[in-house]
Amino acid sequence: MRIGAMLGDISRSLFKRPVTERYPFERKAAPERLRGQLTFDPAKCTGCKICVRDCPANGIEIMVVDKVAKRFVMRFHTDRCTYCAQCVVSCNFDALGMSHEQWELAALSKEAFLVSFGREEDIQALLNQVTCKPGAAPVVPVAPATT
Amino acid sequence: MDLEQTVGAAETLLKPFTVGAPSREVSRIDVVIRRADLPAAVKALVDARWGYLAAITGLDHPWPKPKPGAKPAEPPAEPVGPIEDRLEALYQFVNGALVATLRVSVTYHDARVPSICSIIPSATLYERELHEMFGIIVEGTPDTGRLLLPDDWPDHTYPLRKSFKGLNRAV
Amino acid sequence: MDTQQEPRKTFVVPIGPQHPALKEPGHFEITVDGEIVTAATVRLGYVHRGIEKGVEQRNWAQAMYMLERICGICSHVHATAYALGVEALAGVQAPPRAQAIRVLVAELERVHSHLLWLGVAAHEGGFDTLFMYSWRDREMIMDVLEGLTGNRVNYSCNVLGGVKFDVDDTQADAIRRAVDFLEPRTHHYLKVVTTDETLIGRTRNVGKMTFLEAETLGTVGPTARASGVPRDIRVDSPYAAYPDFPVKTITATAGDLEAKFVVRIQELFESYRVIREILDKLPAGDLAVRVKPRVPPGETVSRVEAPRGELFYFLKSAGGPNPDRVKVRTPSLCNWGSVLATAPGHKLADVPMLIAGIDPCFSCNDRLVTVRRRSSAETWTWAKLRQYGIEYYR
Amino acid sequence: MNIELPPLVALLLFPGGLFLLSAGTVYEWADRKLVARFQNRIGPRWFQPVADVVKLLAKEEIVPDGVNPVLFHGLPVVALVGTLTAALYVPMAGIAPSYSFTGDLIVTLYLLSLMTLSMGLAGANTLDRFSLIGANRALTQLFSYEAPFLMALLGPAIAAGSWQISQVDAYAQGHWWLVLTQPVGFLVALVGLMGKLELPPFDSPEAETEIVAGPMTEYSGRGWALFRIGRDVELLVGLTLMAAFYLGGLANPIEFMLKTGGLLLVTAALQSLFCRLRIDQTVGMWWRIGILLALAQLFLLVFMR
Repeated sequence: MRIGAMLGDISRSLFKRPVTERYPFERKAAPERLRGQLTFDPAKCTGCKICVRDCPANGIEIMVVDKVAKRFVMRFHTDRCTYCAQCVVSCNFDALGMSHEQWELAALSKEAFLVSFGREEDIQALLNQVTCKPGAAPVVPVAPATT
Repeated sequence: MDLEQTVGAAETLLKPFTVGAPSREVSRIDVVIRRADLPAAVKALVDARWGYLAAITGLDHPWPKPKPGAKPAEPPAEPVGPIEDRLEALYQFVNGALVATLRVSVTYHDARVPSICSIIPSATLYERELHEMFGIIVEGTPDTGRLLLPDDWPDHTYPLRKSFKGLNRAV
Repeated sequence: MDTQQEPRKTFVVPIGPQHPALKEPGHFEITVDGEIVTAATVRLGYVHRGIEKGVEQRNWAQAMYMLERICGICSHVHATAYALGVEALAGVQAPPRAQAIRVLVAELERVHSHLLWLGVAAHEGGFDTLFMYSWRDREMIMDVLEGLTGNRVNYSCNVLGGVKFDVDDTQADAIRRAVDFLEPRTHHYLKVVTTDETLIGRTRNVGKMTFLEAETLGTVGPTARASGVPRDIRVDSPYAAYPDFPVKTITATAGDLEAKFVVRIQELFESYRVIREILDKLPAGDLAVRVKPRVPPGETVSRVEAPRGELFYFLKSAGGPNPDRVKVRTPSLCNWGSVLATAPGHKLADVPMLIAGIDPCFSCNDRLVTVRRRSSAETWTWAKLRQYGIEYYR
Repeated sequence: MNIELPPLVALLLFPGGLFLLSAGTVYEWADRKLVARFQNRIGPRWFQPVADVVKLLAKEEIVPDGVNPVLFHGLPVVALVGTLTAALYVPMAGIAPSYSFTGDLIVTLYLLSLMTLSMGLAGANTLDRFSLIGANRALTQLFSYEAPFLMALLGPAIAAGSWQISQVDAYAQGHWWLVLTQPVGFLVALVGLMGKLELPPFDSPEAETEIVAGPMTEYSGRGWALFRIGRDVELLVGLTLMAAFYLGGLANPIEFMLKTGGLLLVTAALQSLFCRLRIDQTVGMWWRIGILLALAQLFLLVFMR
C-alpha cells in the first residue's frame, strides 16, 4: 500500500529524452524483413499465375506478352495489397519479393497506387490497349522512386 | 481425468438421447439427437458439470443439384442425421481436450429449436446469432432483438445460408 | 419528479457505439439510479463484416488472411487456429520447427496484447501514466515482431503447412534483449498494480466474480483464471509446440479486477520463460510442408488459447477448393456475459473498467447516421452525409 | 512591484484582458508539456493551446435541442468573466493587484467558483445524459472541496491579519515562506486547486472514458472555447494566489514566473501520479481527511495568535 507508486518513473522521465519518434524528421531504417512494396523479376517468371490465384486481395495482375521471351508485365496495386507475402511463398521460381526500402507508399492520388513492372515497351503497348477501352483504369508506367 | 474417461462420461450421459454418432476424432465425439431431447441432453451435461458450452454452430446442407437426367430424391421425413436439405445446429461442449457436439437437424420449413437459456443463461448470445445467421428460430430465448446484423437488415434473410448470395439493395 | 400514475422512469446511459471508453464500436445501455448501475444490456454487430460468409467464397490459402484480420491484436492466433484445423483436415502436420515458431510468435503476441491491455485498463481508470509507460514498453515487442515477421500487426507468419520465415541468431538475440528489458519492467508494473493506493481503490473488490459464477457463465481465458477456473487450452489440449514447451496455468482466487491485472501480468512472466526456452531449444528442420489446394472433405474443431481466452474454430470441408463452413467463436463473446452479470450494483465509474476487464475486442464499419434538424428526424446514409458536408463548406 | 496603470490598460491589456488570455494558454501548454514529459512523451508544441482555441472559435457552434439558449450562450461568458475578474484582485505577474479592497479574498474565491458553477449549470441545461451526470458530479465535487480550500487559504489570511490579498502578499514577502510554517494548509490548498480545476485525479466530472466530456459534452465552437480559456485563466489565477500566499509572496515578475512554474511542476507530477478517483472517493477524501486537516490547522492558528 503506497501512494504514487510510479514516482520513480515520472521523476526519471523528466530528465530523459522522450521516446516519441519524430517520424517524418527522423527516420529509422526499416528492418530487413519488412514487407514493403512487391518486387518482380520477369526473367524468373513463368507466367503460371499461382500468385494471382492465392492473393487474398486481388492485388496482382500478370499479363503475358510472350512466354518464351520472358516478356511479362506485372501490375501491382499497393492500395489493395495486405502485405501478407503469400504470393512470395506461393511463387516457386523466386520471381517475387518484398522490398524493405520502398514502404512509404501513401500517396495523394489513386494513380500512384498502381505500380507496373516489366519492359518499358510492353507496358506502353498495354497502356495503349487499355486506354482504348473506355472506363478502364489508367496505368502509370514506372514505379515511383522514393528515397 | 484422462481423455478416455471424459469420453466415457460424456457417452454415458448422452446415451439416452443418442440417435446416431456419425464421426469421431481423437478429441471429438459427435452425437446426433432429436430436437425434442435437446434441453434434456444439455441438462444432463450441465448437471454432471461436464465442461462448458463453447459454441453453437449452424450448418446449412442444401439439397444438392440433381445430376442431369436423374430424378430428384425425396427428402426423408424424420430428420436424424447430418443429411442434406437440412439446417443443422451444433451444440459444442468442451471439457479439457475433448469437444462433445450435440447435433440437431431441422428442416427449412420447420426451422426451430428449443432454447437452452434456462439451463445455460449465457447461451443467449449464441442462440441469437444462430437465429440471425441461419434463421433457426430458438423458441424461448429471452431477447430476440438484433444482436449482430444491422437494424435495417431485411427480415427472413439469413446471410450464412448457402442460398444467400448478397443483398440487392439500391444504395 | 415521480407521479403516481407513471412508473419511475429509468435513466439509461448509453456507452457506445461511439464512445471514448471503447476504441471499437459496441453498444451498452447502462441503466443507472444516481451513480449506481441497475442493469446493463449489450448490442454487438457494429463490426460484423461477414467474414464467416466471406471465407466460403475464398480458397483455403486466401481464407487464412481474411480470418487473420478478424482481430488486429491477436491476429496470429486466428491464423494458427485455422492453419492447424486445415492441416488436420488435410492430414498433414507442420514440421516441429514451424510449430515452435508459431508458438514463439503466439507468445510474443500474448506479451504485446497483455501490455496493451494493461495500458487500456489503466486508461479506463484514468491512470494515463501507467497507460503511457506500458505502451512505451510494448513498443519493444512490436519492434521485435516487425523485425521477425516483417509486419507490426497481422504478422502473416503462417502458411498452410508451416510458417513463412525462420528465426536466425540476430532475431533470437533481438528477442532475448527485448525480453530481458521487459522482465524487470513487468515486475515493476506488478508492484504498481498491487500497491498503488489509488489504483487499488478502483480495482480491489470491483467486478467480483466467484468461481461458480465464472464457471456457469462460461467465461474463458484470464477472465476465468482470475476467478480460479483453470481453463487454458495450452494446458488442457496442447497444440502446435506446446506439448514440448509446456506452460503453467496462472490463476488467482479473488475474481475482482485486481486479480485480472495480476493474472495477466503473471502470465507475462510465463510467456517470457517460454519464449526463452523456445529460442534455446528451437528444433531443426523444414519450415513448411505442402498442402494441396483441395482439402479432403471432413469436419474438425481447432482450439487455441488467444491472449483473451479460448479461440474456437469449427471447419468443414466439402472437398472443394473453398472452405464449406468456418465457424469462429472468439473469446470475447464468452466473456460478455460476465460483464452484464457483474455490472449491476457497481458505480457508473466502474463500468468502463469492467468492460475493459475482459479485454473485449470489436472492430469497425460504416453506419447510418440520424441527423436531427429542428423538428424533422431523418436517417441519412453515409454518402448523403458526406455530400452535405462537402456542400456546407463549399 | 507597484506600478500605476491607467484603468483601461489594466482591464484590457495588462495585467487583465489580453495578457491573461495569452498567459493562460502558455500555462496550459506548460502543464500539458510537463505531464507529457513525466510520461516520457514529447507533448504539444508551444502554440497548440492557442491553435485549439482559434480553431474552436472558427467552428460552427451547435445548439442542441431542448436547451435554454440564453443560458447556453451566457454561461461560458459568465465563466470566463468570473475568472478574468478574479485575476484583477491577485498580484498577477508579480505586480500589485490593480484593484484591492478589504475582503477581496472572499470575493476572489467566489469568483473562481463561478467557473465550476457555470459548468455545472451548463451541463444541467442540456438534455444529454453524459452532461447531466457530469453536472451532477461537478457540483457534488464543488461542494466537497470548496470548504477545505477556503479554510486552507484563510490560514495565511489569519496569519497576516487581513482579508485583503495585497496585504497577505505583503505579509508573506516579509516573513518565512508560509509553506514551511503551514505545510498542511499548503497541501490542502494545492490539492483543492487541482480539484477546482478538475485536473486528474479529480477529473471524474469529465471522465472521458465514462461520460465523454461530462458537462461540456454538448458544447462546441465558441462556447467550448470560452470555457477552455476560462479554465486556463483559472489555472493562472489559482497558481498566482497559491504562490502569493504560501511561497513568500510575489514581488516581481521573475519571482512570479519561478514560483508559479514550480507549483505547476508539482501539480503536473501529481496529475501523472494517480489513478482517477471515483466521485464517491473524492467526496469521501475531502470530507474525511481534507476538511479535518484544514480545520485542525485553522484551530491551531487561532490558538497560536
